[in-house]
Amino acid sequence: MKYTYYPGCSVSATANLYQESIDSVLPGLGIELEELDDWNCCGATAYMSVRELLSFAISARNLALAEKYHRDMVTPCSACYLVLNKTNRYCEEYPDIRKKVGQALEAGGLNYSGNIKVRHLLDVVVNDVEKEKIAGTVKKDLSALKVAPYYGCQIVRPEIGLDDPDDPQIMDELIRSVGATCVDYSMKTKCCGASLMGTDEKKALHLCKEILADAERNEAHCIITVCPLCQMNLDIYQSKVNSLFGTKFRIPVIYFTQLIGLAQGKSMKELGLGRLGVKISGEMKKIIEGA
Amino acid sequence: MKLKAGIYWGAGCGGCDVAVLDVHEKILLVAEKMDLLFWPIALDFKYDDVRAMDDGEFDIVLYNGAVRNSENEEIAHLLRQKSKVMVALGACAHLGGLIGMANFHTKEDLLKRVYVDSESTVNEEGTLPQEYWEEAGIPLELPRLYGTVKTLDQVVDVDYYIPGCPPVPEQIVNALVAVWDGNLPPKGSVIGAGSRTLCDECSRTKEEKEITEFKRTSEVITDPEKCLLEQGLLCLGPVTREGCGSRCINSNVPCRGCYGPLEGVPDQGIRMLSALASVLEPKEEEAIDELISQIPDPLRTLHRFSVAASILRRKKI
Amino acid sequence: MSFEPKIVGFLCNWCSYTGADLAGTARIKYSPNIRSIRVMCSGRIEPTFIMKALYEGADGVLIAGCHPGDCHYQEGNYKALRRYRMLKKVLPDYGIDPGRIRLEWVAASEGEKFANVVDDFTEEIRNLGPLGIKEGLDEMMKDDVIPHHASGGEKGGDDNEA
Amino acid sequence: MSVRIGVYLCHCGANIAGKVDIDAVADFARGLENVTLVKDYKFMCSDPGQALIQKDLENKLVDRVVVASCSPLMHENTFRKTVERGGLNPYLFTMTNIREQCSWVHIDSDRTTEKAKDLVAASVRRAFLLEPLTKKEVPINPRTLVIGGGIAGIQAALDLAEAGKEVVLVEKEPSIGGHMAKFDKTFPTLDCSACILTPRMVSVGQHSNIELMSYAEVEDVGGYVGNFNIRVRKKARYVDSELCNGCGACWSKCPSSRVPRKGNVHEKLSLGPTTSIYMPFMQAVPAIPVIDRDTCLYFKNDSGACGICAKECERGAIKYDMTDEIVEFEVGNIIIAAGFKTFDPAKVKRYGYGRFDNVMTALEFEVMNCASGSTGGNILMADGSEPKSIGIVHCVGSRDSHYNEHCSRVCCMYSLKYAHLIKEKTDAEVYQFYIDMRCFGKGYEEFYDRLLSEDVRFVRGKVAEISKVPVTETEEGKLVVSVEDTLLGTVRRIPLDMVVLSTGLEGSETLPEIAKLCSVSVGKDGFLIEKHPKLGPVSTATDGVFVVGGCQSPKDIPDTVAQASAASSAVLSMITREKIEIEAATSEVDEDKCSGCKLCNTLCPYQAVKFDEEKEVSVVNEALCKGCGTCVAGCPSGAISAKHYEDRQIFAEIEGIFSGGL
Repeated sequence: MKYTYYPGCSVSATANLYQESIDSVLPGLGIELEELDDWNCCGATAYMSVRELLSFAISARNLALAEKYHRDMVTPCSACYLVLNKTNRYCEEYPDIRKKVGQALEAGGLNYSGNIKVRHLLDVVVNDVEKEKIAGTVKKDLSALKVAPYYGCQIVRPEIGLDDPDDPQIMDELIRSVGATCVDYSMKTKCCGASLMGTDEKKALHLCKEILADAERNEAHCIITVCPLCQMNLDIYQSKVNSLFGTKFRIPVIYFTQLIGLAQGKSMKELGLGRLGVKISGEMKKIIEGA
Repeated sequence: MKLKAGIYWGAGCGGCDVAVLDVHEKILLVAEKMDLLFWPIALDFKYDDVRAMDDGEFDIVLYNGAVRNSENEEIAHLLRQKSKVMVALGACAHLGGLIGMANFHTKEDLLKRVYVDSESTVNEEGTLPQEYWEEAGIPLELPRLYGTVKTLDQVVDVDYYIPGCPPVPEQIVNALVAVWDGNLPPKGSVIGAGSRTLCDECSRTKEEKEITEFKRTSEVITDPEKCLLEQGLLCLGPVTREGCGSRCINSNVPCRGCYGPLEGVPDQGIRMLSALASVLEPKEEEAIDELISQIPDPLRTLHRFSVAASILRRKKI
Repeated sequence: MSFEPKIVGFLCNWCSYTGADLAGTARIKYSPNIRSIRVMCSGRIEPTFIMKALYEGADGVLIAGCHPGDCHYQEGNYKALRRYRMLKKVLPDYGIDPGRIRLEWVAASEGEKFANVVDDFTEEIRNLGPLGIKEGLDEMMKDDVIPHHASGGEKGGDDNEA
Repeated sequence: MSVRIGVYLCHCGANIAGKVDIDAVADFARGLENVTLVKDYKFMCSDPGQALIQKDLENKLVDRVVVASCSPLMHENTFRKTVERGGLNPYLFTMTNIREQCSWVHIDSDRTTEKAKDLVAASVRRAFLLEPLTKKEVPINPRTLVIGGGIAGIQAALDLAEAGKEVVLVEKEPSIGGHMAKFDKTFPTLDCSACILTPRMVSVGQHSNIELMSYAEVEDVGGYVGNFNIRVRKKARYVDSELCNGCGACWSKCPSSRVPRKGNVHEKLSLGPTTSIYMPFMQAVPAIPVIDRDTCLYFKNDSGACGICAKECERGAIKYDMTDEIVEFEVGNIIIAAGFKTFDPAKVKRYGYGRFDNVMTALEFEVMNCASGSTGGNILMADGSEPKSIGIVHCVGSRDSHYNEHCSRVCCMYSLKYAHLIKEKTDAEVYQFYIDMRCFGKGYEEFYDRLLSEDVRFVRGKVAEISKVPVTETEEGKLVVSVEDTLLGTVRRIPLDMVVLSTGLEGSETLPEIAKLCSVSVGKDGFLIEKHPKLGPVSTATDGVFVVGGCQSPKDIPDTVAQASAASSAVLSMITREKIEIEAATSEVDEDKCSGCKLCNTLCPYQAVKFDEEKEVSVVNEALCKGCGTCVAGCPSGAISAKHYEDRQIFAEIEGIFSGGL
């Protein structure tokens, strides 16, 4: 199975550990990614709220570039997934947006026809790869490992239709298919504050505190997520949450691809797990090494 | 005293005349009871012989073939004048038959197609047959080709109709027997056929109809037990008078409607259109249109034998 | 003066005829080119009626029934729709523009819609011009007679205008 | 004897004469074939106008009548009666609409007069071909079938039985009583539901005119108004109703249970005994237990392992080998009182029903409040402790474009009732989350005011989510309701011990099937469609079939009882008439022409034209036929004719329109 790969800016920079785990895990699952050449930033949700039309044009450029591959485009990042899908949808529903975006792209010698489907990496791993295939690659027994699936608020938006907006199960299934235990995590779709962390840190920290508190209450050893921004907010700022609210959270926040890697017996280093804000230690470390 | 009978061949294929011969040995019964005084295909009598007869001298005249040119019409009038009972024999005289299909075209198109465009013809100058021509002082005449094919009863008053293409030989004999026995149904009725449609005679099992697809005979191996319409074949049995013995249906081919409609049905083709459309399964417009598009040429299939007798009679040019 | 088309309407008793009456009670004016015949259900309207109307001199035929789902007899209008679609398919073979027949769903409360449909349809038929099936037929068959020289020369085709 | 047609033109004051030249039309009509008399009058529908026609008929001047005036929908019946009084068959008369579809709607009077002439010519030609018809009459069977034994069915059955008419009441549950039997109190009077319902149930059980078939379902409805033949399947109870006296020995010793053993208080809620052989509730009518096959040990994989109830029963009433019983009978009318079902809140994932304990539906809360219920009427949490704070969420599944758009009318009131019960039985805080308080009935608003004074906390806002995630200590272990309080303008998080979801009302599961059997239709909202929402709320488009109560639309008990009595009075009026006139203008098959192609059978939604196996032709059942004519237009052999709307009559009208008076 071959897809056009749209990495997005965070995966190639701050969240390169996500990329490392993708590179090490996906080939084993038969997923081949060919990076979209000359891709540009998708504008993310922030820019969309400032200059919508310009943001559509920028993200449509990627879609136009992807047309020559004639196949689905996959992105690991929730923000890119949301923005690229929204571009396709708005161009289809609002002819004048499409016309203006078309004019903009023509200036760059490109043509946007909107026939490229944009999918999230999680969707491809869970829906395109048979469960048995994933289970087949598992070498370590992680049944003792309790994992909290954190979807974030972007990939389960109703209009995209990837999964049930209130009670998604797609990542819960993945956890079970790699043999780990999935906890009943009520906060799985609550917002982590995203870019609010930069503008009103106190509010964002409060949101992150709730997400971490529910994980701790369910005795989860770690939280897995699909979005570089959620991972950063929950992992890097965990110490700030502790100092602000007096909590003592020590919950590692890793990517779902890293969990698969761990189950496949890959080394922490190879999966980029060495560079986490909250290191893997204590009981979780014992389980992983002991399995 | 022997009855005087005459058979004429108008615009038709001659199949009806052959049908008369097909009565085999019963022709002797006919010959015993009747003197055939006029039968251009079989006996050498001339028009003038008929003109010389008294009015109403023929006890019965069987006129087969439609009225397609001036000669057909002239002789139709002549025979009407000379006969007591005039019978329209066969689908062409009764409904216009296959000849009637010409009503979907203009006279000019037909002549051009036959005498100029037909594949095996070389006719650069495009010469067409003329009604009147003199060659070396000798007048040559051809009857005038009409622009519209007419049924016999659109030209003369017809006493009875024997339907079918061709009519079943026995039915012709039954009709003749009925004439010389004198017990004839009211004037203008169809004889030599049933009073119900083919479904009555047809032995296939019939269930409630709901058509989801149309097929052509070549596309389906039909179940000999089941009604053909229910198998997606456009069978005109429900709208066609019985009497032919289901010759087509019994050989797994849908009825084409040659025996014509029942009493009180003014237009066979449009009546079948109404019945057929009513039992199409889809309810939305697009799905209905898609289903209808599966019939290659609905109007000419429904009006194969009866366009000349339909309400509109011909294509509006 | 401009051609005044003659339109025959077949209205179903429960919805479209009542709707037409409502246009009356509301005194909504519309073109007088339509003459309507009341039937109990649009399912009662046979294509034969439509052909008969076209033959007798109608330039356009309007069929009106209840909106799908509202039929007083539950499904009559679906049959009307199916017959209408098939008739529309075959009319061109008769040399008749399918635009000359039109099916409209008119509810008992849609007096205004009925008036608009009649006006709109009248204009449409006015553009299509007169149909004149009967005259056309007589015109077409005018020269279908026995030619004067066919039988012995003097007796001509003109005296047997049967 | 030739036909003599009389044409009567109406001026209708200036309504017609103002635009149509009546005299011109009259002269024109005199010239029409077979027209022997033409008259015009200012108001044909007035008594003197009608007298004109009646006198001409009595003097035998005419034997067909054409009235050119207003729409037949207006006065066709009036003039039919006039013609009948004149001694002529009422169907030898036809109307020409030269007002609503002529004088009122056109501007140019010449062209309007031309149109009037064409229409009169059409009517005259139609009149020439009219045939006399007689209205058929069909006897009405005085027995009535009532489907559904809730309060609606009970009320209708009692009304009819009290009037001395036989009733068959079919109820699919083991006992009648419907939803009302599950209530503790009823709003707004707080009457004890059992106290006001049980007497009526008992009188149904004992009434000589009511044959009660409980634990039974209607399987087939054939025939037509006045003569429906019904087939009912009486499911096997495994208890012989003749022998059993309801002593209870059997369920007192029954070892297995029909409610989950280890479940918490809310999961084990039930009214009657929880054993596998059980009585639905103590005041059940008929007071006969029934065996729940799924949990009964005897029937479990047919082991026959147990048999205790049979041993315990001195009267030998327990019979394991009982089988379903099929009963067939005839009735004249059918009253459908199939009731409603409540919305399944599990669909609204955000409310956590089925995922969190202590989130319960309204019906479960009702059962918990019943004194004869498993909690003895005490309001308890799932773990059995007493709740300190309870929330009641309105409009769950109602007034919501994702689920049901309709308002279920009763939830606001029963929610108020719950608040009162909670305040009365416990000292818990009560929150009501509502969009609008709809207290429309008699005494309803007063009940609402009373609750306001019992310091129930009303929060106007639609509840967004119920979650278990505490943010503050006070939310620890609680159900946290997050709701936007539209009056305060803020989003609030309210921690509660228990939440009751006031679920809306929907048509019951069996409704679509019952609708199909009785050939009535189900609307988009899932309820049965009445003949007319305002003027025919309990009758339906199918004569002889009535709909009452929750199956027609959500309603409270007073409206349900009112509808039940309305339907029973309509049925009584049919029964007392003993006969019912059947539409005369139905279809008719000419059996000499019909060739049995069965094409027409598919076309009739009323199954009025059916293939007759002996005659091998299709036959029209005149009583079922509504006269729509769809089969007539579809019959390929032209064997079916539509009386009063025959093909030749319509052809004549078409020819008349274009005859221009020739």
